[in-house]
Amino acid sequence: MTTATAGDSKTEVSTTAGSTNGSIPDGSTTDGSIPDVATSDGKATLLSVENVTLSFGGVKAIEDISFDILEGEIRAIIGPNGAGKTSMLNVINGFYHPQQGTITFRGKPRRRMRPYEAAASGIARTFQNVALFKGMSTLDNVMSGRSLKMHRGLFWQMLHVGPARREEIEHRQRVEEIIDFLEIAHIRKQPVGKLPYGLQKRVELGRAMAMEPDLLLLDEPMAGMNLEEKEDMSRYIIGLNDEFRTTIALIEHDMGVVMDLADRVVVLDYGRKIGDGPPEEVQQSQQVIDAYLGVAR
Amino acid sequence: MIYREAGQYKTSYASDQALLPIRQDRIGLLLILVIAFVIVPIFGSSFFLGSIMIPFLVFALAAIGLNILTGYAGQLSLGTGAFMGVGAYACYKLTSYFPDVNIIVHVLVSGLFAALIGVIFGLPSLRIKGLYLAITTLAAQFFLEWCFIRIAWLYNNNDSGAIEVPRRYIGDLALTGPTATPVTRYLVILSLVAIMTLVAANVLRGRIGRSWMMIRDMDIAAELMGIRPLRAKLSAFAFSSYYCGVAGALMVFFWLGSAEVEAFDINHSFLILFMVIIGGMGSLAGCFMGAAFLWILPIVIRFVPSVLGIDMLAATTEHISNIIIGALIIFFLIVEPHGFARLWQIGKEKLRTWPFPYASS
Amino acid sequence: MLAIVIEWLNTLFVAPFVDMFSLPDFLLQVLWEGFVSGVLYALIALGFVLIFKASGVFNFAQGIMVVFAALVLVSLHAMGMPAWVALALTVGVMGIFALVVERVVLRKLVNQPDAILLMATIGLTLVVKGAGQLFFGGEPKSMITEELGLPTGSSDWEVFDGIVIFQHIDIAAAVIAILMVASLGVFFSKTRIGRALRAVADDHQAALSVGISLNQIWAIVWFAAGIVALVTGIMWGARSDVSFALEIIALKALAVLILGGFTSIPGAIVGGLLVGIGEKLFEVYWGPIFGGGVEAWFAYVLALVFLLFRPQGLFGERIIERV
Amino acid sequence: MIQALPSLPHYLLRNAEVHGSDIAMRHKDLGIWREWSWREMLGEIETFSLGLSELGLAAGDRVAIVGANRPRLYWAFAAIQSAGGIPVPVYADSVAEEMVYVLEHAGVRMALCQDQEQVDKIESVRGDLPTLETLIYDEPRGLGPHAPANTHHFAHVQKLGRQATERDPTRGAAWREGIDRLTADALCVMLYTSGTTGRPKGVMLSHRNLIATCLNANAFDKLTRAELTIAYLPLAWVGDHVFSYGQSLTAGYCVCCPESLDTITSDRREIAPTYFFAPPRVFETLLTTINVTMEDASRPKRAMFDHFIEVAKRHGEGLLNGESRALGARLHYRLGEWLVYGPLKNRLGLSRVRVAYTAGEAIGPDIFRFYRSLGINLKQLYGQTEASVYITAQPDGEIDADTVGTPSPDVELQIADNGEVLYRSPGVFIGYYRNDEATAATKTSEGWVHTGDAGFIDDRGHLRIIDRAKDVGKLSDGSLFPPKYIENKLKFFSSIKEVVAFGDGRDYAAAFINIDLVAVSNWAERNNIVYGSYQELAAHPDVYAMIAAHVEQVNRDLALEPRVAGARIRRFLILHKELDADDGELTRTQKVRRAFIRERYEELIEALYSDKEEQFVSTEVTFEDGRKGRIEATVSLRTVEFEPLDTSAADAPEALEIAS
Repeated sequence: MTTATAGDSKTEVSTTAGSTNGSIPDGSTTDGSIPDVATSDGKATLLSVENVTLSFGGVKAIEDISFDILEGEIRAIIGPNGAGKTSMLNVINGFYHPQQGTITFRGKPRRRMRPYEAAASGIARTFQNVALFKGMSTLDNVMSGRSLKMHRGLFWQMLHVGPARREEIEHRQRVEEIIDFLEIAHIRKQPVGKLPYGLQKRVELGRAMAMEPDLLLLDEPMAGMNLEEKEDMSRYIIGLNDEFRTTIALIEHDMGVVMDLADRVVVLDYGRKIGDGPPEEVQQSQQVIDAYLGVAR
Repeated sequence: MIYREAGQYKTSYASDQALLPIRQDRIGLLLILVIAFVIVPIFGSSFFLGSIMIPFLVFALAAIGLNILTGYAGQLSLGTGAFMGVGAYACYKLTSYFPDVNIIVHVLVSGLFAALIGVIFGLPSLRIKGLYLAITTLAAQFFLEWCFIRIAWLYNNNDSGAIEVPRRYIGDLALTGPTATPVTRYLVILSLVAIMTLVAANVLRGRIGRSWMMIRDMDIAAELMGIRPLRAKLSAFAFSSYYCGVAGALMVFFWLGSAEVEAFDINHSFLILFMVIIGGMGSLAGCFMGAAFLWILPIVIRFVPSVLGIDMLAATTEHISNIIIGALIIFFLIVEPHGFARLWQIGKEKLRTWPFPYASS
Repeated sequence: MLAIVIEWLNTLFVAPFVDMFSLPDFLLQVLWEGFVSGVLYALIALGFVLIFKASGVFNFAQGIMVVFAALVLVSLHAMGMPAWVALALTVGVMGIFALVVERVVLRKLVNQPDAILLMATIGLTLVVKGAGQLFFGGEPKSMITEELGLPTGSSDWEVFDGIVIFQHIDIAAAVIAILMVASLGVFFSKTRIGRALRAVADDHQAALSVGISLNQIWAIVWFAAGIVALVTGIMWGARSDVSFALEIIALKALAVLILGGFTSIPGAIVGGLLVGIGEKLFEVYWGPIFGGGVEAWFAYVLALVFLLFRPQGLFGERIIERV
Repeated sequence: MIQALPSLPHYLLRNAEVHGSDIAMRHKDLGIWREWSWREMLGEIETFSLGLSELGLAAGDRVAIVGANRPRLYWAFAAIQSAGGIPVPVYADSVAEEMVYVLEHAGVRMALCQDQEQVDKIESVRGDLPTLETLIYDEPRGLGPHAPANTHHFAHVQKLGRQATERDPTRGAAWREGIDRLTADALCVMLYTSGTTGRPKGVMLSHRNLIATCLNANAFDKLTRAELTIAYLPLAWVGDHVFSYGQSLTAGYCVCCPESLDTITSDRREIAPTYFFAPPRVFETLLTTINVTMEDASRPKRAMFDHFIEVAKRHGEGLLNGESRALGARLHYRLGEWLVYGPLKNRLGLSRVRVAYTAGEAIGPDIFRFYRSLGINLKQLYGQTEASVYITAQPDGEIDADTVGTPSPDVELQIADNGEVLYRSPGVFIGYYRNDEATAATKTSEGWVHTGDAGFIDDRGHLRIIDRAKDVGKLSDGSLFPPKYIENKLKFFSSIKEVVAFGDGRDYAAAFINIDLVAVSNWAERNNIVYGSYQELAAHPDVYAMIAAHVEQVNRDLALEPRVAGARIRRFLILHKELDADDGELTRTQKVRRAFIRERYEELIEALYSDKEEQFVSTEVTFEDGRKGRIEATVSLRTVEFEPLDTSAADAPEALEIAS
């Protein structure tokens, strides 16, 4: 049960940080006094980010940020452009390697991790500007999400009989369920390149779902969508969260959406954390408001 | 129009994922196979078999090899010729050491050596992308060419510096060497190519093939989906080089009969590349179309003058065909950058939706 | 066992250097030879860079353009024209060539992926090659060096109680190359068009704002590249002769570009020299160990090794991947 | 007539026994067509049926079935009937209020819903449904963690059934005995007619009703178990109930359920049904899409297409009716078959159709002929829920655009003095559920049923329907005014989607016109007419001009028919909004709710009978998401000129007299 204890300790550390940041808009001090919503219900910490700093050639993209994500919650990361939100995701799934700080996922701390290792450990992700495999059909794109779950070797693949075939079909079944869930059956066999933006976003979500991740990172899942599409997307995200019990961390600009979806919100500004807590609480924070209105720079 | 898909429904994923889900396609392929395996050997003149069909098949196979790497895995390669060479020399050494083992086995094994070399020169692909990668493959090309010349052991130290294909039999049927008939050689190659094409198709539609295309389309996303770039790329290099290697071995043993380093020079690398481009990146059918086009067109051009009764130096026609092919490549890139395969695809789509101009629903 | 290892280490890493310094004059000679061929590589690479900078096209045809230009010059002269007229005409031909390429190929392929454009230039290579062979025949020709008033003969330089031979044409080549690079530098920084070209390299809109259409710019750079090719052809021809074999050698420019980076003129020069000198040294001092002929691949392997450590080239800037 | 079994479940048992391994049902689910043989299907139905009993379903209990065409919903019919219950299919797209009326009126104890949407809908009105105890759903999505109280998944109910049999193995046998106890006259199903006026009525049909008509229909069109149909029409509609359930059971053929409504076309193509039913509307829209798509075809192809369609017009129907044609013509048509008709039918998924029916509305002669000329055996029938569909149908070879055929087997016809059509047949319903006076009003003591349609039998013995009997009115000058007749003539123009004609007791006939957005917007595109919204398009002068031309055309036709010549249209207007079921302007089966519209648009009607050039109107509308809002518009009106009739024509309508 080392992981569990580890997890707990992490919870404590990060949430105290969270709480203080939530209430006192300073962000650096750490007095573990006021326990906040995060710990009050007994959810275990899935991932915790501690004092992470990331910089490109001297330019600090992220500066000493700590927060945590609890199992089964929807965690929003918000902040004005250039706040370092996407960089944060890139750090979490190992695309960037922070100069300082540690990331603890499922109780296992790690420093440097290749993206595919992150994927293998159960972190999936969608992208701000859709990153689908343009040359493939919707079906194949979602199928590609199963890559980690398929193991048949070259030999069987070459013959495409027996195990390989069976495996392919098993996974097709699962993928079809996702396609059904996202209501993209009618574009199943179409190459994704030609699809309208909204649908592409949906396919990308499907691809991430296919990985059956423990933690799903969504980078502006609703960017550039019209109201109706946003509502659909929210529906899927919620469904995903409470039917598949998937933990979700999402970056979103539309405050309305965040309020509806998120259990807790982290606010970044210029690479620093300026708020952390339940949406309504965060909304009150003066510093957050300033950041959004571009005051106090 | 010829496509009548009404009433063709799939009741299992197996049938839905079949290589040719549409009945008419299956029939078409069957026809082609019958023609290739029965009609051609019976009616084909030895010139037609030996100088058109056999080379065509060899190049088609090599093109498949290159297409797997470039068209499916997105790794540009200018070293195809050299990898073919590896296969050829490997096969030559194998059959000199183990003359009693069936030559076809040797051909298939020699591919493995090509694969190995391919992997070695594929290693840099982890860090190097796109045009830059071309240089590594060029390095392979020239380095290997150099080896083929300098390492006399490869051609059993004979003075000609060429590899002479020995006589090899199955039972008392001559497979290789001067006594082997075009028909036999054609049928051997055809069978191998047919099987290997099927294998390639299978791999490409499975997990591994998908991982290649993922790397090709968006390597970053692929990595975040859990694909190990190195493994994916190297497997592509290995697989591709294997095909090139086998093609090379077939080229020497079942077509040329003897070969020197020139048979594997950079120009051949380019020829195969053109075949892939004109045929269509990322399409197996395209490999055959490209190979047919680029191999048969020059022959046709060579014949045109004599048909028109103009006497013209072989060299001249050579040059003219160069110009024409070059022009055609440009033309194709302008009208349809994705080659014959795409043209065929478009045509097929038209036929499927006929009389409608597109699928209205 | 150990003895053998030491033996090998010796032959690979000690003996060659011993040889070098045992015959310093010979070393100088080798270096000079390398330098000169390096200059020529640099010139070819220069052609690549010009076009790549301005149009993002990787012009595979640069090598064949060199051959073509030289052939045109030689053949025109062979028709009995005075050298200078022939030269002028050749320049004209290269101009027309540039226009045709722009009209017939580039304009049709605007905003296609780079790979496609590369393929197109490969196709172009075939056409030019075929045409060249058709009109001028495949066999090698000798360059009209004297007629062009280029120096011939050689002068010796006595040093380290030996002599180093300098072919005058080589010196001329070096000088002209330097002049050309200089003038290009001026052209790029001082003239309006030059600045426009630089702008295009950054983004196409900028160029339009300067008031020159992309098409014009392409035509211009291709013309410029044509001139460079002509000069290269003359120099190369003067040293050896004018033949299509050059086309393959021109591929080495690829290696040069890898070293120097695709967009940097100084890079092209340095890269060219590195390759030229490097391969001469390697051929002379290490070649024998491998049985000679290593020039054929040294450049590429060098580039390859280099790439592994610095994928963006000597002067290219670091690429930070974003998601 | 073949010896009939007493009940539909009996046929299920028979099929499972006689050809148990044949495919009974297909459903495109998760990308492929799942199949159930009759034997498997019987198994599914049995376990579900037993499960229902476990949940306390008793004989005579009503069970609502709400949702799209899904195998499980069809199985539910048999399962409920076998358990002695009465299935009550309900239109899935009806809004909560409509649904609550039906469920309440039928007093259902259980409801089977397709998915969360339906469950939620019913939950929202559960307060008004005291009798409703249990909900069952087919698709668990969105219901998993938080399904409301005593709501079960279909599979769970089946599990209950299986457990029951495990506990007590005799249950299976008992279940079959239960089926054997079903009698022919037992109530089989209750179908609520979406009455064009007033509340829906629950039509009670016995097993005998359905079996008799189904067997007759099968015999009439020689339907065997080799047929293949695709089920896509509302479950609650008698047509679907008969085609996809009754006839499938009795003839033993396979029914295929599409993946969803937006994939219907491709699904139809994949299945290529041999027996196909569609209301005229479907054939219309299909033809419109064909024409619209062909607009974009290359010139030569288009020319070729038009040419062969012409050829088909000339010879197609003749050949289909088995008339002889010159060899040249036959070859020409063959070529067309190869180049155009075949591929076209292939795209439409109609290549294997043996019998296709259309009914419910009059179909445009051109549309009707178009499909027949392609070699599709499209026929018309005339039917009613009260008759378990078949009243008349067109026998092969006697097909004609403007009749509805001869009386179906065992059906007697009679034309009342007022021109109303009456019939008597084994299919005649038991009565309306809990609505005796309505029953009495419709069904005479001798078992004759009032269709409410006016019509007459032509010299070839074919029935012609001109209009709803009660709607046939008179203009103030006494000349006959059959609105539907006029409306249909107008609706045959592809650019006109819906028409409401007025004139009873007025000085002249006038009409509301609804343009067909697809067709007109396309037309607008070609004539580069710019418009921002449906409203703008509808109000556009050019559109008015086009419609006016159509109206004049219709007037010319009417002028040729003495009986109705008086009813030529003098004034019309184009409505600013589409008539919509959600606004109560249409019925769920897309029929016009005349009375409702009359009051809703009163000021417009008055304007039609004034000499106003335009009229302001403001109407409340319901959007897809159920929100309400108002749209306002100033609708302009047009007067159409036509020369007066020569007096001889304008006398009383004799046709109706002839008929009676």
